[in-house]
Amino acid sequence: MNSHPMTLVTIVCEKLAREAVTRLLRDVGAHGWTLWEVEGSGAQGVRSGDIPEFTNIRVEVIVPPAVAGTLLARLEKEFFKRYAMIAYESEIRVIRREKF
Amino acid sequence: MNSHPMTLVTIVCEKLAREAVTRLLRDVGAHGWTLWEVEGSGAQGVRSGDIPEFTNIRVEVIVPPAVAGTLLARLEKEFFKRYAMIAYESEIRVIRREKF
Amino acid sequence: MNSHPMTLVTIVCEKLAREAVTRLLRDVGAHGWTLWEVEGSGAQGVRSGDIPEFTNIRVEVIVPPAVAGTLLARLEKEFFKRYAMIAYESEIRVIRREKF
Amino acid sequence: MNADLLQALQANLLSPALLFFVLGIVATLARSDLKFPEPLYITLTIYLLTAIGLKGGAALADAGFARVWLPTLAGIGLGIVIPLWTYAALRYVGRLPAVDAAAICAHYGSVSAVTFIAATNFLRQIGQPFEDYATAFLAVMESPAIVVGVLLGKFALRQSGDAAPLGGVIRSALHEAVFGRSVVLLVGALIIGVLAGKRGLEATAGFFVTPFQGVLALFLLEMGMVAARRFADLKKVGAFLVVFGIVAPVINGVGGVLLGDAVGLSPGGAMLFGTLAASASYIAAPAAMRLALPEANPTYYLTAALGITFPFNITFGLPLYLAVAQWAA
Amino acid sequence: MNADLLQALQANLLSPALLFFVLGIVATLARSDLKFPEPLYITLTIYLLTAIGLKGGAALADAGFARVWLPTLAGIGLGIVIPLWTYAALRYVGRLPAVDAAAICAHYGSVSAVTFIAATNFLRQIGQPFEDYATAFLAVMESPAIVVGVLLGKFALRQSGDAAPLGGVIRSALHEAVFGRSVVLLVGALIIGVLAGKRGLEATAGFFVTPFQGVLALFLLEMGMVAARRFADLKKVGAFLVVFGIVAPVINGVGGVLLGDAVGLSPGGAMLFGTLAASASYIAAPAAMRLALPEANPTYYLTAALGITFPFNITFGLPLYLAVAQWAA
Amino acid sequence: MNADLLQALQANLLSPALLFFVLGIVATLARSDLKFPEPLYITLTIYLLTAIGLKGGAALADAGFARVWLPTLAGIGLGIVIPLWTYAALRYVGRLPAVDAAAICAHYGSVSAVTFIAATNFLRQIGQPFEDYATAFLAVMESPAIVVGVLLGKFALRQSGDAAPLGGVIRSALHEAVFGRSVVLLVGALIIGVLAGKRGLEATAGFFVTPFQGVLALFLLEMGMVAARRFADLKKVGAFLVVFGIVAPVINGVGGVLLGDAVGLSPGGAMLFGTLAASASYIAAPAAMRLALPEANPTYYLTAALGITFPFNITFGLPLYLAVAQWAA
Ligand SMILES: Nc1ncnc2c1ncn2[C@@H]1O[C@H](COP(=O)(O)O)[C@@H](O)[C@H]1O
Ligand SMILES: Nc1ncnc2c1ncn2[C@@H]1O[C@H](COP(=O)(O)O)[C@@H](O)[C@H]1O
Ligand SMILES: Nc1ncnc2c1ncn2[C@@H]1O[C@H](COP(=O)(O)O)[C@@H](O)[C@H]1O
Ligand code: NA
Ligand code: NA
Ligand code: NA
Repeated sequence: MNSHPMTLVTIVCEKLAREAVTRLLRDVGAHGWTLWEVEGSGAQGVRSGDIPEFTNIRVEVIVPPAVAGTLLARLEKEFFKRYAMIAYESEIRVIRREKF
Repeated sequence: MNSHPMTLVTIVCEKLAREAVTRLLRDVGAHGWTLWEVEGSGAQGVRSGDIPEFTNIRVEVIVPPAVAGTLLARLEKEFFKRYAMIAYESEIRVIRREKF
Repeated sequence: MNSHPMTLVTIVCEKLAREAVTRLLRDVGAHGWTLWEVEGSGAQGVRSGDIPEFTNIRVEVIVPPAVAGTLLARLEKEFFKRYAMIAYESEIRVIRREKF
Repeated sequence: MNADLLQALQANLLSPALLFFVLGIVATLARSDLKFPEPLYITLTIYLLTAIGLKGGAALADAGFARVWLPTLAGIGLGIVIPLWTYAALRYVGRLPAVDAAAICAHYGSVSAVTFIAATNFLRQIGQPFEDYATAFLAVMESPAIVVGVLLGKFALRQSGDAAPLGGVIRSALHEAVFGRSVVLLVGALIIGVLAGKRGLEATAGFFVTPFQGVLALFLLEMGMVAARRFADLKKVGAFLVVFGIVAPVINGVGGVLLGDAVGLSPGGAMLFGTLAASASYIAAPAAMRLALPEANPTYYLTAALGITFPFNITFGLPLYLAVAQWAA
Repeated sequence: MNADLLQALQANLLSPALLFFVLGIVATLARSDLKFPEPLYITLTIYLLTAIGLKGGAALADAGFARVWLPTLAGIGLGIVIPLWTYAALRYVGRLPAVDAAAICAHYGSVSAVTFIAATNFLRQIGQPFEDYATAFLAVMESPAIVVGVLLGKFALRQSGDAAPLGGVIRSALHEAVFGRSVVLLVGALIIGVLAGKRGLEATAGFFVTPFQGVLALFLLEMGMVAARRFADLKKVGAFLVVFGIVAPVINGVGGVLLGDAVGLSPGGAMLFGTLAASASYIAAPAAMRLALPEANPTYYLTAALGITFPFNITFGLPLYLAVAQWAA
Repeated sequence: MNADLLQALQANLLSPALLFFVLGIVATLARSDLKFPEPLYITLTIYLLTAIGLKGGAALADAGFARVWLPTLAGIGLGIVIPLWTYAALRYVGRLPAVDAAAICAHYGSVSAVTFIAATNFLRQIGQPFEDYATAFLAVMESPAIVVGVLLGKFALRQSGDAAPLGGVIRSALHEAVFGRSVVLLVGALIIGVLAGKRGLEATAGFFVTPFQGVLALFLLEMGMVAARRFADLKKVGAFLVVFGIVAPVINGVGGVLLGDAVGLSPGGAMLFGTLAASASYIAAPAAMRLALPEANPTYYLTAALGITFPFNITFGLPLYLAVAQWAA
């Protein structure tokens, strides 16, 4: 069994940005994503997770390193000043390189 | 304080595979796991998270590197063609090496 | 676009420890956190996630490496023997270094 | 009869429950962001199953087992015969892979509680009496077909060389069929209904009876969304399965009605019996298949059961089965 | 009238619904760990919207469209006029950035279903009759102001050099305004109410009518917590917006009552009409703004709508609008 | 009395609520995949607490405080005495570590709202009248024992050298005891009941009264599963705690009944008073202990309160306490 390096990009943002974020993921060519609701606290206050206006989502997407770069650059340019949001990348290893 | 390298294996799969997956974790000798429900989109379509048939779970398990290898190999051999699923490994550092 | 190394500390613990943990995060100087509920299995049995007494939370906090050290040290000293809990750190890369 | 059928059809299609189902379909096709959270779906399921279980149990205690054993046996018989003939049709007419045919036939042999509930709702609405203990048939017809389907699938896999140990899988499928959440809730509530009797039901009627029809309407809103999401997969499953998803319930439904009539049920009861035969499981069966036959492609059985047969049954099927039952009586 | 107003105020403030709202505020200010899970919030929203939709639809079928078209048109008119004048006030008196003024005015031109429901609850409690089909006004007044607000905001952004293509954004805001979950539920249930009529409503009344007032009380407990959490942001939004959050609903409310009276509504109906005008959306509008005007700061509009106007309306506003309606009649 | 006891026992064990509790136990022991989502559990808790609070408050307004202050004081007294004697028993007979004894005694001195509700349900079922304002005793008995337990535990930790500052911990335990979600809901609803009175209760009765018994049944299904999951830990906690989990409630229950009788309650009211004394908290107390005494092992107190005492009380305890109350009267 061989595992291959790939990049995991994680986005935590307000739920109301959901459509904009998943559209962006499609745009940059991601083959899938995983998403769930979370509570959070940050520069823009506590997001308590009890009504949709004050809930965050956490989106994870596995992409080749180059795509990760594009994705983060577009997040920085188009999203960071508009939405309550953080994003980061980390190195992971997957089995089926061709899937991502 | 010393922290020790360990491997985190993450599995995202359809909820109906839950029993099969946790049984496998026991089999390969993991001492614990953490699990929650997520939505997802991938090769096998959108999993909308509103009814159990169309929900994903995300399972995380911390194991020594060797166990991670076995686990991923068995996932590839026995699970990947049967279930909607992805799995990957990443490096983390823990405090209590003996716990995992 | 430049991304900067930062440390992600992940804590999985019983929900009833929530206040104690978020207070500690404030104490060590974290600027934010992300949190959600999970099920788990570990040395202290299965935590089934159906009533608050038997639910876990998973807390993620992004901090500079030095703060991560302090945080883990205090978790080890003050929390590990009192609560059902695990904690680990991993390396990530963020865009806005100054935010964390 | 024709005029009756039309009238019944209209009464069904203009009931709040059906209209909410249509609203769910429309919302999904219009890409609305409306979505039920999973805990709400699970709560509604728990409510509906315990409510019909309780009512059925109290009716069962009233009727006595003497009047119930024959149709119950007939129901179990259907649960064995339906998967066998549908397997043959799927395999040899539809040319589906054996394991997929096995998984699908388990769904059609098993039953859909929500379809059954919609049927009782429909009968109540048009004032057609029926045996309240019919819930007992629902309870016994959930599992047999699942076991038959798993056995068919496992034998097929054997022949194609997959020598997985049969015992364990059968045991876990049986466990799922007997202790899966829908069976536990339904059978458990049925037994509670028998033990607590009419008095117990009355004490809890403000929760399990009064709001029942409204809760069903809300649930069908969600089911409309779930069904409509499968529409996108209709192309993937092919024309045969689409046709099968309508023809099979009609055959099973008419056969079920006639059998129900033969074992002595009233027209309303025979109609419910036929509805059970016509309905395809989409809770217990998919769970059991993912456990015991993960090789089968879920797109096939979920799309057929949820995207075709369920909508067909609750719109056109119900009035049709009633018309047959009234004609047979 | 003065004594009446006091009495009405007392009846409102001592109703279980209002007291639960206050309990929610107290719990939050006392830092209790009480919290509603989001699925419960969503469930309550779904329930309240479908329930008033159904009732309103059945009443609409009863009243006939002839009696409804004029006030409906008037409602749409308000949905266009209110955002225009409030935009001007926010921009030129309050000196808010154009995009924030646009986002806020959309909230005040649109409507809050929960405020409307609290108003019907209040009228029912004090025995004041009203037109049940008023829900139709609620339905048509949700969207126009959102479209106006987005247009105002986009033109402002244009002038400040942001040349994003307008078409796509308008289209998605329109889609949100027409197929957003609150509109789909309300309009869908309204149509179902029209189609299923009184008989359909009766069948499901055990769920959609009987428990309604209690569910509202529980929901207001949650809304009290949500509103109180915004109190911390009152300082951030500045004195002007705090004053605006009380003065704007009074002006809109009184104007709405008079317009309602002018188009022929009963005092109860005119009061509901005024309440709609006075209320500020906090479900549909924020969602549309985050989609179409993400540059606007949500702290402004959420704090104003949820933290000031909503509490003001359901405590002091309702009796006030009724007093005006009774005086005008 | 013996025949009465048997009859009462049977009425209790065959009520839907109890049967659902047993179903929950069976489902868990049979390893069914049935599970309530946490939001449903929280929703049911919120509902049950507000519903009994409202009813109790309305009854309180009716009865007047003159009739309530004496039993209320007696209840607070019990909340102080019970943790003291149970601490001594656990520490010196059971030889448990001091901090564990302190945590457990807090649970037994505090009260279980669900046990109380099951008791009112039982009395209503067998037609035994009782003081509806007994909910007020439930409200005041939740917190005192928690404070006593935390103090005992902290003194013990001090002596063993842990010199954590006491003030902060006491303050946060007090805060939890007064503003924890169960206390806020119960006391809040009680006050709302007093303020809104009978008229307010009637307006919301379709939600807070009509479905109440059925909701309780559903909740006990979940509680059966929760309790049964603790059975696996019975071995871990040792024989002493198992015996304690049955003997302590019997002693507290009988003592409570006699005290209730002495302060002038009717047999039904004295039985409820005894049930409160007998019951062990499993919502407020565990939360407070994890906050203020995290050194105590939760397996001990959760297993004793949830796995032993709760099932014992709602099955055999209730009829027993009633029998004592009838004998004492
Ligand atoms: N340092 C951090 N660690 C973990 N999550 C964070 C951190 N800062 C912000 N977040 C998450 O990102 C969301 C948006 O952040 P912000 O825009 O800073 O309010 C917050 O609600 C948190 O969920
Ligand atoms: N590239 C990806 N990034 C993140 N999650 C993914 C990705 N691809 C698939 N997934 C997750 O894995 C699940 C199963 O994937 P699949 O088998 O491709 O349908 C999906 O529902 C997603 O939750
Ligand atoms: N090896 C592991 N991998 C992933 N999660 C774990 C592991 N061990 C423990 N956990 C999580 O940490 C929680 C507390 O662990 P414990 O204190 O060992 O019971 C468990 O309920 C799990 O959610
Ligand atoms: Na069938
Ligand atoms: Na308005
Ligand atoms: Na007690």
